[in-house]
Amino acid sequence: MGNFLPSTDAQCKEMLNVIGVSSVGELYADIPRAMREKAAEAVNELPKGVSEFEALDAMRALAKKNRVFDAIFRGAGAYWHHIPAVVSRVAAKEAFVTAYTPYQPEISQGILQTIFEYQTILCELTGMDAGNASVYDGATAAAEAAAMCRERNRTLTLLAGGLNPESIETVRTYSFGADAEYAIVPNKEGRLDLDALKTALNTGVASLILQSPNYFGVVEDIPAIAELVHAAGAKLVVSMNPTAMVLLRSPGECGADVAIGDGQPLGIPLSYGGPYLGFMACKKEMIRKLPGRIVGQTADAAGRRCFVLTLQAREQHIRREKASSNICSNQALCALTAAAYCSAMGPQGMGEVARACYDNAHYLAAKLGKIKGFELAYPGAPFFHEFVTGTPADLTERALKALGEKNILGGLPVEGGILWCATERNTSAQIDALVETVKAVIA
Amino acid sequence: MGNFLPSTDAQCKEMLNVIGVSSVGELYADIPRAMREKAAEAVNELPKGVSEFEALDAMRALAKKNRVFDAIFRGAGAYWHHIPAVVSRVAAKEAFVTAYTPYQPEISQGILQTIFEYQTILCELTGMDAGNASVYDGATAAAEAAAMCRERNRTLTLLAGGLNPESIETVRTYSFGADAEYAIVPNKEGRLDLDALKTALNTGVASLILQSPNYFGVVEDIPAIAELVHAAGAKLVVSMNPTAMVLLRSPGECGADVAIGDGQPLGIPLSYGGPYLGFMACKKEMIRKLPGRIVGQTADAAGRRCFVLTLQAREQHIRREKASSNICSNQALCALTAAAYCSAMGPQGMGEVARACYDNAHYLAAKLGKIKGFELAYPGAPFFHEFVTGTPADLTERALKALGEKNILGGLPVEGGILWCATERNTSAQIDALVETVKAVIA
Amino acid sequence: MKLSFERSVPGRRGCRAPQSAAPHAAIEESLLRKLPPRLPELSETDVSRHFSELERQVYGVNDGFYPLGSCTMKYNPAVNEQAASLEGFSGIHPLQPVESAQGAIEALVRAKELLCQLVGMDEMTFQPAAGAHGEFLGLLLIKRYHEERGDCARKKIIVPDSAHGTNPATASMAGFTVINIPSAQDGTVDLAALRAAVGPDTAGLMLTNPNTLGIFDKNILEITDIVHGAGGLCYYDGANMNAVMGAARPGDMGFDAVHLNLHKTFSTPHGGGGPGAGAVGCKECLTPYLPNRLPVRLADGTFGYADSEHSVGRMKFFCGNFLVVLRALTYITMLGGDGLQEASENAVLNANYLRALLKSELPAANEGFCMHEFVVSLESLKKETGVSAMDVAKSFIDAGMHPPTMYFPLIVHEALMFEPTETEGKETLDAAAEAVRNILARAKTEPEALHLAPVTTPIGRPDEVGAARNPILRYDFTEADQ
Amino acid sequence: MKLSFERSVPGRRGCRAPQSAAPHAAIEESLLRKLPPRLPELSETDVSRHFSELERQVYGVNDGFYPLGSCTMKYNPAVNEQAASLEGFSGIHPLQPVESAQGAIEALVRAKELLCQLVGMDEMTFQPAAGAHGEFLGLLLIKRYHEERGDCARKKIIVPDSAHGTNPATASMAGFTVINIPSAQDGTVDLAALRAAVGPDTAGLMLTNPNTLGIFDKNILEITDIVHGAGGLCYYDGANMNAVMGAARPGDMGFDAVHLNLHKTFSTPHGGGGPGAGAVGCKECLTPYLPNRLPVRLADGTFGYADSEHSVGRMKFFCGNFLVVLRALTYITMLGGDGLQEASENAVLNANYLRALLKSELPAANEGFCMHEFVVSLESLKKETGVSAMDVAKSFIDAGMHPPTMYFPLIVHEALMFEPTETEGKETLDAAAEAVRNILARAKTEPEALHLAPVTTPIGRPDEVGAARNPILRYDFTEADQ
Ligand SMILES: Cc1ncc(COP(=O)(O)O)c(C=O)c1O
Ligand SMILES: Cc1ncc(COP(=O)(O)O)c(C=O)c1O
Repeated sequence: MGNFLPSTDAQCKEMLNVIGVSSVGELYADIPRAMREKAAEAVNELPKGVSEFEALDAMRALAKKNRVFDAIFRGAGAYWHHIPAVVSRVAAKEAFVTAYTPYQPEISQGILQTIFEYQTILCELTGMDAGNASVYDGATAAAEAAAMCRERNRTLTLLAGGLNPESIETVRTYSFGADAEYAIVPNKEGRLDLDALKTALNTGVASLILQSPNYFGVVEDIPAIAELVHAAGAKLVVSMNPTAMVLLRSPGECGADVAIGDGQPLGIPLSYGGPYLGFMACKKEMIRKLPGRIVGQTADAAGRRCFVLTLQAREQHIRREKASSNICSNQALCALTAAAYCSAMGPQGMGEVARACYDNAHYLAAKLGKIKGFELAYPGAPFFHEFVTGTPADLTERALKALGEKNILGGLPVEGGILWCATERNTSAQIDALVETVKAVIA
Repeated sequence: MGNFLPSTDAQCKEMLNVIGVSSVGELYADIPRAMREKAAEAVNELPKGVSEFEALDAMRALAKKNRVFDAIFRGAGAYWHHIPAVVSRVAAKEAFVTAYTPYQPEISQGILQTIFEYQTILCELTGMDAGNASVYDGATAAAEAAAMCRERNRTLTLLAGGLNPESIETVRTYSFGADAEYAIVPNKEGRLDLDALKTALNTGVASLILQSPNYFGVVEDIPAIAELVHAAGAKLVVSMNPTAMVLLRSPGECGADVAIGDGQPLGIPLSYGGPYLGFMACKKEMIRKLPGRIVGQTADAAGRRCFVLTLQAREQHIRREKASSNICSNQALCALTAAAYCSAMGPQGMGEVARACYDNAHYLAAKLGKIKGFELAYPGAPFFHEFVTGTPADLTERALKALGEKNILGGLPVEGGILWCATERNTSAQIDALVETVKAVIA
Repeated sequence: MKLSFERSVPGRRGCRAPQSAAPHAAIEESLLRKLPPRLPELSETDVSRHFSELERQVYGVNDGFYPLGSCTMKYNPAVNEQAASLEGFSGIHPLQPVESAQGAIEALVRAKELLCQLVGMDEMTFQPAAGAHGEFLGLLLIKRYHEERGDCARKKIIVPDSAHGTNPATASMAGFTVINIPSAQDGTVDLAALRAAVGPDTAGLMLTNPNTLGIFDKNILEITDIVHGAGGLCYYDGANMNAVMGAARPGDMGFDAVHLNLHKTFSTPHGGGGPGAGAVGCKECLTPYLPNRLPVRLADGTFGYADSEHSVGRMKFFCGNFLVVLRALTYITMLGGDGLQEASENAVLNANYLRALLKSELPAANEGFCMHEFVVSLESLKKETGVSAMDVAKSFIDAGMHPPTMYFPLIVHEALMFEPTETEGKETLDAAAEAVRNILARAKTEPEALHLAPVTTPIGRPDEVGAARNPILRYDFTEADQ
Repeated sequence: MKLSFERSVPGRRGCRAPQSAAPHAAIEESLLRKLPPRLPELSETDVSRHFSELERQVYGVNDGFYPLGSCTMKYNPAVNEQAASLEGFSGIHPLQPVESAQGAIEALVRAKELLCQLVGMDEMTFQPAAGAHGEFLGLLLIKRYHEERGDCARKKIIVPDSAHGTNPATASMAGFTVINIPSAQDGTVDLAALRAAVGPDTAGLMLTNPNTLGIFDKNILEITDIVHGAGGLCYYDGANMNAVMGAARPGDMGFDAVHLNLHKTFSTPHGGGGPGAGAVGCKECLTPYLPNRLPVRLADGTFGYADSEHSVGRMKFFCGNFLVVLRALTYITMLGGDGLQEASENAVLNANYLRALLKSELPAANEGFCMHEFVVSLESLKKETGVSAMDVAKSFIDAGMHPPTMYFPLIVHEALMFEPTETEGKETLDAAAEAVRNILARAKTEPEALHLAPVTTPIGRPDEVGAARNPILRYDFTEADQ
């Protein structure tokens, strides 16, 4: 069924003839008969094929069962940004979409060069020396970073309390695999507790994974933390939202050894959580510890500049059980999308986006903060485009419900309140509507 | 404003230097000062530019003010078909979208070949010898056909009463331009009145423009009409829905001299009426009278097959006031879309669509026809996928309103009833829902 | 490359239609098609590859510089396409009730209000599908105007010899006699010739300003005065509006009707030759004759359509090329009045810059500055070296760019017409000038080589004469059977 | 071609952000970035052209045959992309309330039910983002299983030497010791070696069947029995599932867990290297350990998520690569059980046909029939002519096709691995065979020429050794300043 089997019956017959069998069944002779019959029965019980139109209609019906909010004030790892139309068009170009990993550089320069450009952009944003071609997402980037920082005698990974809880869970899962230890350094007033950090740092610590702005929106004092971590001989991994990097000091400027994060804000739609883009960049010294695909510049025999997958000696297809990571397929098209986004926006456009996020979030915080029950949880702490109001649970529920009725997705309920987010898409009209709605709930 | 002026201020200054002026204003020196000031004032009163996001949002807001029906049972010149995804993707390929008329064949073979393929497909569907690269739509195709059939002593155009009324109006407008006469041959019981035709045919008649299936859905007896028309020395122009051509005898098979129509059903979205695709094809003898762009096959000096715009001696850029038509820009991308549609569906797929249209419409007619007030207006007359029920005006209004409440777009109110249409997209569940709703109105 | 018919495999099938659950209905045998159409039989894989291969043989604006004069091949914002593909626009039926299409009609009304303001007209229709179609409507308006006033002797339309071919062709289609008047030495309208041409038989004048030489006719008010003085009306071919947004309004120049090529000035893509849209605006005197189904803002704030019993009639189905208008509206909304003005200014700047770069090598067809485009003549090059405008244009292809328009306007010999548009950066213009310089240098040293250009394309120059002499307009299936 | 940074013009600007109407908020100076990132400064025209030029230097499935073994480069229906771009899917937030995402969760549940049935598993998660990620989860399930049973000595994972590199790499990542076992002469698992390898320290076996040689291991039930008998579990690398849909279910082969590469078998596009999705299915014994946020059908007919306190934990953010799963669901819905079975049958047919065509020229690495792919060895060609598998692969490019996979699996010398997939027509396979024949003929007459292939591409073979020795991993801006 479907229009994806080009061979006609006549052609199939010819082909079988050339092979020297009379039916496809003969080709399956190695499969035990009972096993084949069972499999055939099983597919028989699946729904039959339908036309493209019917399949699409079924998907449309599912899509309609989801609510597309008119305004989204929720972040927590997934951000509602405008995606320039040219970016979507670039990312939909058929050859980009249908090619695979550029194993054959002669017919893949377009993809290789894009990744090289992406790596460069990533270095510029993070202030690092080298980046890889992507890992699955921000959470696995954290787990991979933990792994790349471990050394023979330093195996403990410290996780900042402000790290996205899903990242923490992911590092925990990977650590279970690696039989490695991890410990959480708690927060104090929304930021990493430096005293607790000092206590936690010992000679067994491989790295600290810090998020800034952290999960609660607060900008951490990365330089101070870097000093402590480095003094203890450990590595500092900083996870940062790429939009924030345009405005705030980059991980590199702040002394991080590895910068990681999720590139979703760079032109990738919300998509109910995926596919997104895990990015990783590091200082020169750590390049050969980076996992994943890496593209490098070289030349052909005629001296023409070109690009190839490089440093493959780190990878699974060469090193097998000794590889630095098992990653193979990654998020290449998302990396291409991010490169296109940064190219289409340019430094000015991205600066404007960052600034609008900052201003809108602060406007929202100022307005919300004045409402009883919506006071800022960490007043005075610097934040970028997310912040927490210390809202009690019952009020949280009522406020979010009231907003939902206006087709506004409010902030995320977290421990101790609501985690709000505003981006350049949240117009002040939307913010005002939100604030009015919340006020009405209180009244 | 907007990101479409690449020159930076510094570059502009350099450029002005090279030109030898100090401001762009000097370049406008030929424009009378008062005129310039008035124009500047006028643009000043226009809204200021906004970001892409805001512009798109404004368009989204407009789009939301339109109602997208869950099911459409209205045709009358615009048909609700499924468009294979691959067709939309092909039609969105950037070079196809952004190139212009292939004046430079060496870098336009992709477009030229597509049109050549389109012309061939058109000939196959219509049963004709040659087609042009498109005219604006089905209505202007009728007007152009009337013009191409006129001869020195034969200038009267007969229009069948079953021709789409908007086509009739268009021919009338063009005739006003050409200072040419036209006359309408009335229908009888939903089909062309052959006696009236006989009466109307005289030595001054240039052509009869006949639509079949006609506006009321009824299949005309084209061979019989062709005989009469030809006997009178006139030409027969047949307008036919391309979907119907796959199932029913083609204009060519029926003896038409010119076949025309609108190609919208071939993969072009409803789009509130446009852009659509006017097609024109004719017998060999009339090729040099065809208006519009035509692509022909030829070869380069090395003997490689290639394609070019040809027979340009008919056209405005060569012949100016003596040209056969003034058409310049046409509906090229729609022609490409139609070619992609026919290629993606193939003869089998198109046959299935035609058959599903036929079956669904007959199912609908059978069910509706049994409801009081919804009896078929032309019982026994053969039809394809449209038909008229002889519904009184007040009942029409109530039925359409009730359907609207179920988000179903019912048939079009026409003189004497409702003109219904069903396509392959109208599932029997939709048809049953329609019938139930109508029944409820009656009850 | 292969034609789709040559890729076809008998019995291979493409997209399936949904099976109808309705019972199979009978069809009278005599109505049935006898010969099935020989459409290509392809899989979706084949279709994807076929059109990918075809696209790779097309040069679009996305591939580089496209200075095709008179065609305004500006870069079209990608967002236009997104707006046009919103289901609320692409999925609605032209005959659905007005209440259910308020957004669509509002879009038309907004576009018309903005554009009327921009060009100084009172009313506008979007029914015409292209510039030429708009011209036709414009002349019908003029025809009806005179007719309704009983002024029936006005059968002549004056057209300067620099006009685009559609102008005279349109005048003929509208039943007028075309009076061609020669241009003055400097390329503008020869006022004396115009005065001599007008009279009681003058229905009107068709003019584009800036004209096809890229010159803004500084006598424009006098020109329109002369025509009006003789009782004629003035029609503005707006194809060159990209030069003068915010700088001059046709309405203020004295024109009574105008068409705008939305696919040129207002940035809707050209689609390999269309679809476009030829919005027609007019002054109040012509408003009653506009086509029916005129989108209007109603007193109650909703939107609807208005008819007039004086209308010249319908130009085509429904409301014109709606999605093209929508793209234009998106563009205008994004740019705003200020952005449109800047666009024109930069178009003029770019054209003058390129012209200045080329000045020493290529004599421009006229003195002074140009507007958004300019014409050069290669007549002396041709005489000296035998290298023609065509040769130079084809060599441009080998330099990786789309050639300028060749041999237009007809009044300039060996003409090349460059229209860089505002969306090109300085470096592109520099590269183009460099390419021209190289070509001209080669013209002197190896003229024969240029006769063979282009050499970097999949095919060389096609035999166009042969194509017209022995037209092959469709695939010949019998060929394949041999 | 130029890098975006080389196209950049200082001060040129791209897309604008909406200006915030909110008041400008103060920022502490010390928080501010000091050095602005040197991103490319481009206009939208530049962006469009840059990526158009880049796309023209990519060979995709839309350009022709792509028999890259082990990667299942089938044609991906365009409708998948349409479904994934519906706003109801692409525009929803992963943390929006379950009630407002019923369609999304239903999609996940449907996909899981269909796929479980197809592979004979009891439960499935879509959290892993790719095959390797799925393998990792699979081994963690096994690890937790043994742990929870207090069976803590099971630290070894058996992997045949024909396995994909991700298998051993994954086993290491999951904290296991890898026991590589050699394949039997015929490429299948050496039962004796397996028996020797298993024991009380065996955590499990990782196997793909058909294996990377394209052979269905007919002893599969014995194999899984041996492992189970020793107390280990069996993990199925489902990357080769495209061979056996409707013909054999991993569950019936005795496997306890499986990952499916949705981007291979289930037709979601490869995106130049990703994103994919590595759905992991398992038998009931492992279900409690699956990641939390498991999409489930609730008793009241609605959809939600289930957690388990035994879960090994989360693999990544949210619910995995949701839009990839959605594409797979679209595909499965369209094809249906019958279509999936036909797809596998045709994949097997195509592979055997191409193999048969090549048989006389190229010794297949094994006897008998193959499944959806096959491996040939060019060892003797290399010896005779000096022409390597690499040379032949690169020559394939000059014939207009994507090369097969080279030098994999590692156990075959000078290996080329062909996987034609079911979406190719006979004529494509014929052309590929013809191309191979021509290349082999040239290998005998002009071997040196093949060392230089490809010659029809914008670049020749890059210096990969130099690239790794002296890594240049980002653009050097100082270069440009010189
Ligand atoms: C000056 C001028 N007038 C009229 C036209 C005709 O416009 P269209 O091609 O849209 O019919 C053109 C387009 O080529 C033109 O350049
Ligand atoms: C046999 C086999 N196993 C596992 C994998 C890994 O899958 P992925 O690339 O999705 O991580 C691959 C893909 O290359 C494969 O071919």
